[in-house]
Amino acid sequence: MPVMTYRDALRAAMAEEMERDEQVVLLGEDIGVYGGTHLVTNGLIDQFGPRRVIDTPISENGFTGAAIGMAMAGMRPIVEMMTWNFSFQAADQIIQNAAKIHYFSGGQVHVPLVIRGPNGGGVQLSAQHTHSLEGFYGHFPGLKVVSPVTPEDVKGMMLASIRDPDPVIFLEAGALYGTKGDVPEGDYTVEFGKARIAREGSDVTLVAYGRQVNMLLRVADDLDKEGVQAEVIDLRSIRPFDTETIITSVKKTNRAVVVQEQWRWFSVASEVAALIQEHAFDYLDAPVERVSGAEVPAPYARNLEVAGFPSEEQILEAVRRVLYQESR
Amino acid sequence: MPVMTYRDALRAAMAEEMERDEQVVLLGEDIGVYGGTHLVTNGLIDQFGPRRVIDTPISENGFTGAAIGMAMAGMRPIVEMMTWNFSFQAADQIIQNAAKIHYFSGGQVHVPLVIRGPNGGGVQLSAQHTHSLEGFYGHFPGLKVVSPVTPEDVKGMMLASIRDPDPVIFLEAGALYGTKGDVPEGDYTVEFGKARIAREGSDVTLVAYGRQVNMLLRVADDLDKEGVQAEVIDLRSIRPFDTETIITSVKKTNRAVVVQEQWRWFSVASEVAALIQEHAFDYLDAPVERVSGAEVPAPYARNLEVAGFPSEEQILEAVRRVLYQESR
Amino acid sequence: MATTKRTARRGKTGNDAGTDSRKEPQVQLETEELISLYQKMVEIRLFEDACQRGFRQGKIGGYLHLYIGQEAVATGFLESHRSGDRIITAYRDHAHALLLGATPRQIMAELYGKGTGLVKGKGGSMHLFDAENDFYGGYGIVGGHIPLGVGMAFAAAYNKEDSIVQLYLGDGAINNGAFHEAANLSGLWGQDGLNPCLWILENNQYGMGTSVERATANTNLASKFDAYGIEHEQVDGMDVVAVIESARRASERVRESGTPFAVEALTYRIVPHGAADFLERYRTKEEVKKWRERDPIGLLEQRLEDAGVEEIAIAKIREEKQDIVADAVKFAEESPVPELSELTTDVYASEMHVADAG
Amino acid sequence: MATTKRTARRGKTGNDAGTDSRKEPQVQLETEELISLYQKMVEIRLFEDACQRGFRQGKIGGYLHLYIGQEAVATGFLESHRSGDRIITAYRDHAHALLLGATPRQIMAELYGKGTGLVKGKGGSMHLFDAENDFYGGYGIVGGHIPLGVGMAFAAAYNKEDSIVQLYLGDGAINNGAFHEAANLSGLWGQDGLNPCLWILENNQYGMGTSVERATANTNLASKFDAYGIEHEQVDGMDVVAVIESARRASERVRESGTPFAVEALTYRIVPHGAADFLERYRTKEEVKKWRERDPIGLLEQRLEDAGVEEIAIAKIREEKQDIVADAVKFAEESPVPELSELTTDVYASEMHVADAG
Ligand SMILES: Cc1ncc(C[n+]2csc(CCOP(=O)(O)OP(=O)(O)O)c2C)c(N)n1
Ligand SMILES: Cc1ncc(C[n+]2csc(CCOP(=O)(O)OP(=O)(O)O)c2C)c(N)n1
Ligand SMILES: [Mg+2]
Ligand SMILES: [Mg+2]
Repeated sequence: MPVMTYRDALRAAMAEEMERDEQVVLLGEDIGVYGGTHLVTNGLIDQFGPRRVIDTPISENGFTGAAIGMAMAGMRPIVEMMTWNFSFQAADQIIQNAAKIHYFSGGQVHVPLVIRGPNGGGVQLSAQHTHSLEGFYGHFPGLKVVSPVTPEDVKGMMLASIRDPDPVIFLEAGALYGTKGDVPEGDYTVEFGKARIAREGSDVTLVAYGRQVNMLLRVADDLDKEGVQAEVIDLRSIRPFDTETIITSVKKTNRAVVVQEQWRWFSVASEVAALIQEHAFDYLDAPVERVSGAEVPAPYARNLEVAGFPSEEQILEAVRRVLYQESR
Repeated sequence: MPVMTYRDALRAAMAEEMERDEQVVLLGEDIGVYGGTHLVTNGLIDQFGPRRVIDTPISENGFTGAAIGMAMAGMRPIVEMMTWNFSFQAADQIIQNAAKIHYFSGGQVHVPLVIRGPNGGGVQLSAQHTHSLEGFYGHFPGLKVVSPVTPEDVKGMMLASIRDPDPVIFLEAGALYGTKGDVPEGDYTVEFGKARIAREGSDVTLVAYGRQVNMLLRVADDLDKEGVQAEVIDLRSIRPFDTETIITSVKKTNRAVVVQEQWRWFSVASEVAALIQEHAFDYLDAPVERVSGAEVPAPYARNLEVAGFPSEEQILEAVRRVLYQESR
Repeated sequence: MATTKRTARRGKTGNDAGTDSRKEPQVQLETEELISLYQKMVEIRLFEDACQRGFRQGKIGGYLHLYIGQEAVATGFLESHRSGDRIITAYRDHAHALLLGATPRQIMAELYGKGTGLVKGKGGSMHLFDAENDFYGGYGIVGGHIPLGVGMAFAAAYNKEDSIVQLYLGDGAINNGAFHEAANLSGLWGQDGLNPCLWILENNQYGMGTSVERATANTNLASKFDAYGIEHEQVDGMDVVAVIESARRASERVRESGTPFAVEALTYRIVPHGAADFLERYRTKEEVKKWRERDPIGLLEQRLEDAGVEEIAIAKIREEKQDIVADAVKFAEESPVPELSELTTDVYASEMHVADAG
Repeated sequence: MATTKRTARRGKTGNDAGTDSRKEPQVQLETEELISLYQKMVEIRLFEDACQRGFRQGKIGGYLHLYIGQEAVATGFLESHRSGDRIITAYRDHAHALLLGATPRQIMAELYGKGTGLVKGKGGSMHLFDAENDFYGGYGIVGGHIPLGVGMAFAAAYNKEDSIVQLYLGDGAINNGAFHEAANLSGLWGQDGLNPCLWILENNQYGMGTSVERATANTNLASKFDAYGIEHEQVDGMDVVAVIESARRASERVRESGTPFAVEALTYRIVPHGAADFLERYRTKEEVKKWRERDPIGLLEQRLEDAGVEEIAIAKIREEKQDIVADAVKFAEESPVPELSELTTDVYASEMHVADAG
C-alpha cells in the first residue's frame, strides 16, 4: 500500500471526489491562492479553478451558511474551518441550520455538507486557538461528527463524509498533518459509527480518538513490558457512536480508561464512562477512569501547555489505578 | 416570607442591585420600551431610564461583546438573551472572550458579567427555539453556569451572579416564570456550587436541575405511595458543581437516576453518571440511569413534543430499573 | 396619500436613494390581473385572521407571526417568480408559502400540528417548507437564513440554472452580523455573475418593539447595501402595483446579470409582532391608524374600483376566499396528529438510526 | 511619491471619501518630535526583527504576527493617547504594547513564554495586555475584539471619564459580522454621546493572503462606516506625520462629542502574515518592493534629513534601540519559565478553586 501523510490523504480524498462529482466545491479562507494555511488544499485551485476552490472573506458564519444553502440546492460543499477555534462564529449556522433543516422541513430538504479543519491543541497557540470540540458538536442530533487519526481512515472517512447526505463535522488532528501511514489504493470508504481496535489486549481497555490514540499505543507498549495487555480503541466516529465495541472490550478486560484532550466536564469521556457503567456494570472491576485536559483555558508557555494536556504518565497512573496497582 | 413568582424574583434581584450599584446596567432586545418579551424586565426602564436599561438591535454577538467590554472597564452589565436559543450567535463572545480574558490577560482584567434568559423547552416552539444549554456552556472553564428552579434560589443566585467577578451564564427555567414560591426578605445570596436537597429519602437518589426538579418531586410523591423514599437533588449550579452532595446521597441510597431535558450524548447527565461510578463505585447497587430528551431536534406538534421530553413515566421506569423492580 | 408625513416620520433617513417610493407606478395592469392580485391578497389576509383565531383558541401553539399589512410585498414580488426560482424568508412566512402554491389546508394543518401539515407537523408556523414549489423555508433565528439564500443563488449560477433567489429579510435582521457577511459574499460573488440573488428587505418599521430609528443610526436601510457593492432601490410596499413594477425590473436584472440587487419595501405590520403579544407600548394607536389608511388591500380595492370592478364582485371574492379558509380550518381540525413514530424520522437523510444516533 | 500608482492599484475603490491620502500634512512638528517618533518606530522595527529571529530559533512559539511596515499607524495614533484612553487591537499587537509603555523586556519575555512576561507567559504574542498602561489586549479571533472596544467606549462615557477608546482592526476583520454589529451599536449609542470610540482601520491590503479586492466588492473600506452613521476619513498610513494630523483631529472630535469616528489608514504589511509563513503566492515581489519604497521608517528618515538631522545621529538612535532590544532578548532568555502552579491561576477572579471548577 502507498504511504501517505494525513494531509495528503485528506487532499487526495477531496481531489478524487471533485474529479468524480462536479457538485463538490471547496470554500474557506485562503484555501486557494494562498494554498491553505495548513497546505491541505494546496494546488487544488490550479487543478479545479477558483469557481470550485473558493477563497472567502473572514466570515465563518456567512460562508458556512452559504455552503448550507448550496447543499440545499443540490451541491456538495466542503467548508474548511481554518481551525475549529473559529467555528464558534459559525455555531449558529451549524447548530441551528445544518443540524436541523432536514427535520423541520419535514424531510423535504437535506444538507450534504462537510465542515473540516484542524482541531485540538497545537504548539503554544494559547487560549483562543486550542479547543477539542468533539463533545461540543457531538451533542446535537442532526450532525454527524468524526475524528479520524490514521491516514487510511482519514481518506476513507473523508470520502464517506462527502458522499453522506447529512452534515458532517470532520475534526482533523491538526498536530498529525505530517504523520504518515498506509493508504489503500482505489476508492474506498470507512463507515461511520464503527470504532477501530487499534491494538488488542485483555487486561484493560483504553479509549480515545484523535492524536491521543497514538499516545495510548505508546502507553500500551510500556504496559506490555510490565506484562499488561492493553486493548486500545480508536473511536473514530463520535456521532454516530459505537457503544458495542467498547462494551465488548470492557466485558473482556473489566477495566477502562478514557483519554481526551478536551475538558472533562460534560465531555466525550463523561459519556463513555456513563455508557460503560450502564452496559457493563456487572463486568467492571474498577471505576472507569478519565484523563482529560486541565480545566483551564490553554496557556501559551510551553511548560504550562504541556502540563495542561493529558500526559502518558497520567494515563499510566490511571491504568495502575484501575488495575489496583496504585491507590485511588 | 413573601410569595413571589420566578419572574418577579428575577426582577427584584436586578432592581435591588441596580439601586445599590450604579455600575449595573441591563442590555438586551426589547427589554425596555417593550417591557421584555417575557416581562422579566417590565417597568425597569421607567425606574432606571434608557441609559441603564438598554434596548439593543438584534445583534447578540455584538451586544454580548459590548457588555464584555463594559465589564472590563468596571461596569457590571446584565445581558438578556431573549431566549438562550439565540446565544449561538454570541457563542464566540461568550466562549472566546468572556470565559478566557481573565486567563490570557494574566489576571489583569476580569469580566463581571451576567448573561441571563429563558432556557429549555416551552410550548411547541420547535427545533430552533428549544435547547437546554447547561452542558454546552458548562464545558468551558472560565464560565460559571447556574440553573436555579425555586424563586428563592432565583433571587439569591441572581444577586450572587451580579456581584460575582466572573462571567455567569444564568439559565432560567422559562417554563416556570409564572410559578410561585417563598422568597426571603432582605438581602441574601445563594452560593454557587452547592446543590440543594429538595427532598430527603433513603432508597434512591434522583438528580436534576431546572424544571425537571419539579417533575422529580412529583415522581417522589408517587414513589412514596409505593413505599419508596426518593431523595431529590436540585443541582442549581452546573459549574462549579457539587459532586459531594450527590456522592453522599448515593452512598446512602446506592441507586441513582439523573434526569434532564437536554440530549443525552455528552451532557450533564453523562457527567453525573461518570462521577457517581467514579466516586461511589463500591456503593452502587445498580448502574446509574439517565433519562434525557429524545435525540431529535424538537418537533412542533404537541404530541411529538411531549413524547420527546422526559416524562414522569420514563423516570418511574428508570427508578424501577435501578430498584430491580423491572428488568433492564 | 401621506408622502410628506412619511418623509417626516422617517426623520434622519438621509434617504438619497433617489427613489420616491410613492410615485404612481408606470406599469399598466389588466383588470384581470388586478383581480387575481386581490384574490391572493385577500386569501392571505383571511388566512392570517383565521390563524389568529386558532391561536386564541389554543389550537395553534408556539410562535405565530402574521403578515397582515404586508401582503403587497410578497404578492408583488412573487408575481415575478419563475418556476425554479428559490424563495427563502424568516418566520413570517405563511404568505410566501401560499403564494407559491402550498394549499391553505396544508398550511393550516401544519399550524394545528397535524400529520397532514405541510412539513408533517414538525416545523409549525416558523418553518414552512415546500421545496417542490420552490419554497425553501421558513426560519426562526433572525439573520440565520440570509447566508442560505446567498448560497442557493451561488448554486443556481454554478449549475447554470437560469433561476434566481428571492431572499426576504426584515428591518431588524439587517443589523445582524449574518446579514453583513452574507451580503458581502453576495456582492463579491456577483462580480463573477455567481449571485443571482434578489434581496427583498421588508421594512415594516419595527423589529418586534424596536423601531428602525432605535436600532440603527443610518435609517436609510437600502443604503446599507452600498457597503457590499450591491445596487438598490426603495419601493412603496403598500401598493402592490408599485411592488410589481419594481419586482419585474429587479428580477429581470438579477436573472440576466447573475449579480444581486436589493429592494427595500416600505411597509407596515398592522398587527402585533406575534399573535401572543398584546402590549404595544412601542407605538401609538394613531400611528397604526395612519398606516391602516394605506392598508394594501384597501389600496388595491381602490384600484379595482377605479378600474370599474363592482363592489359586489369584490365582495364575492372575499366570500370565496372565506370559504377556502374555513375549509382549511376544518381540514386542520379534523386531521389526525402525527404518528408518534414521526418523532424520530427526518433527523438524518441517511439510514442512520436515531437510537444509536450519538 | 506614488499617488497615481496607488489610485490605479486600488482599482474599483470608488474612493470618493474626498480625502487624498497622500497630500502633504499641514501639521508642523518640531525636530525633537520627529526624533522621538523615529525612536519609537525604530524600536518597534528592531523589536519585531528580533522576534522573527527568536521564532526561527524555536524560542518563540505559537502564532507570531509582526508589525513591520505598519509602524507609522500605531505610533501616530498613540501620539494622541491620553492617560485613561483604552486601547484594544487584534493579534498584531507588539507595537501597541510597546508604545503604551510596556517594556521590551516584558514583551519579549512573554513571547519566550517566561514567567516574567507581560501576562506571565499565559497569553503569548497574540494576547498582550497592560491594563495599567491602558492596553486592553491583544486578541486572536478576527472580529472578536471589536464589540469589546465599543463596550469600553460606552463605559467611559457612562462614567463620564472623559476618555476615549482607540479601537484597531484590519481590512480582513471588516467583513466579519462582529464588525457590523459593533459598528452599528457604536453609531447608535454615539447619537446619545455614549460612544467615544475612535475606529482605526489598518488597511494593510491583505487579510492573510486575501487582498481587499478579493474580500469585498466595495473596496473603499472607510465608506463602509456610512452604514452605521459613523463619519470617516482616509489617511496615508505610511507617513507618520500625516497619521498624527489625522489622529489629533479625530481623537479630539471623538472626545468632545462622545460620538465615534473612523479613520482608514492605508498601509502595508511588508513581511509575511505570520512569522511561520514563507509562501507568498498571493502577491508579487514587485508589489512588495514598491511599497518598501514608502517604508514608514524610510519616509521618516527623509523628514529627519530634511529637518537637518545628521545621518550619524540617526544611526546612533538605531544603535541605542538595537541595544535595548538585545537586552530584552537576553532578559527573556534568562528568565525562568512560569511556575507550574500558574497553570491553574487566573481562571476565575473569584476564590473558586479550579479543581472543583466544573
Ligand atoms: C438571533 C435572534 N434574536 C432574537 C430573536 C427574537 N425575535 C424574533 S422576531 C424578532 C424581530 C425581527 O424583526 P424584523 O427582522 O424586522 O422582522 P419582522 O418581525 O418585522 O418581520 C426578534 C427580535 C430571534 N428569533 N433570533
Ligand atoms: C474568526 C477567525 N477566522 C480566521 C482567523 C485566522 N486569521 C488570523 S489573522 C487573519 C487575517 C486577518 O486580516 P486583517 O484583519 O486584515 O488583519 P492583518 O493580519 O492584516 O493585520 C486570519 C484569517 C482568525 N484568527 N479568526
Ligand atoms: Mg420588521
Ligand atoms: Mg490586513
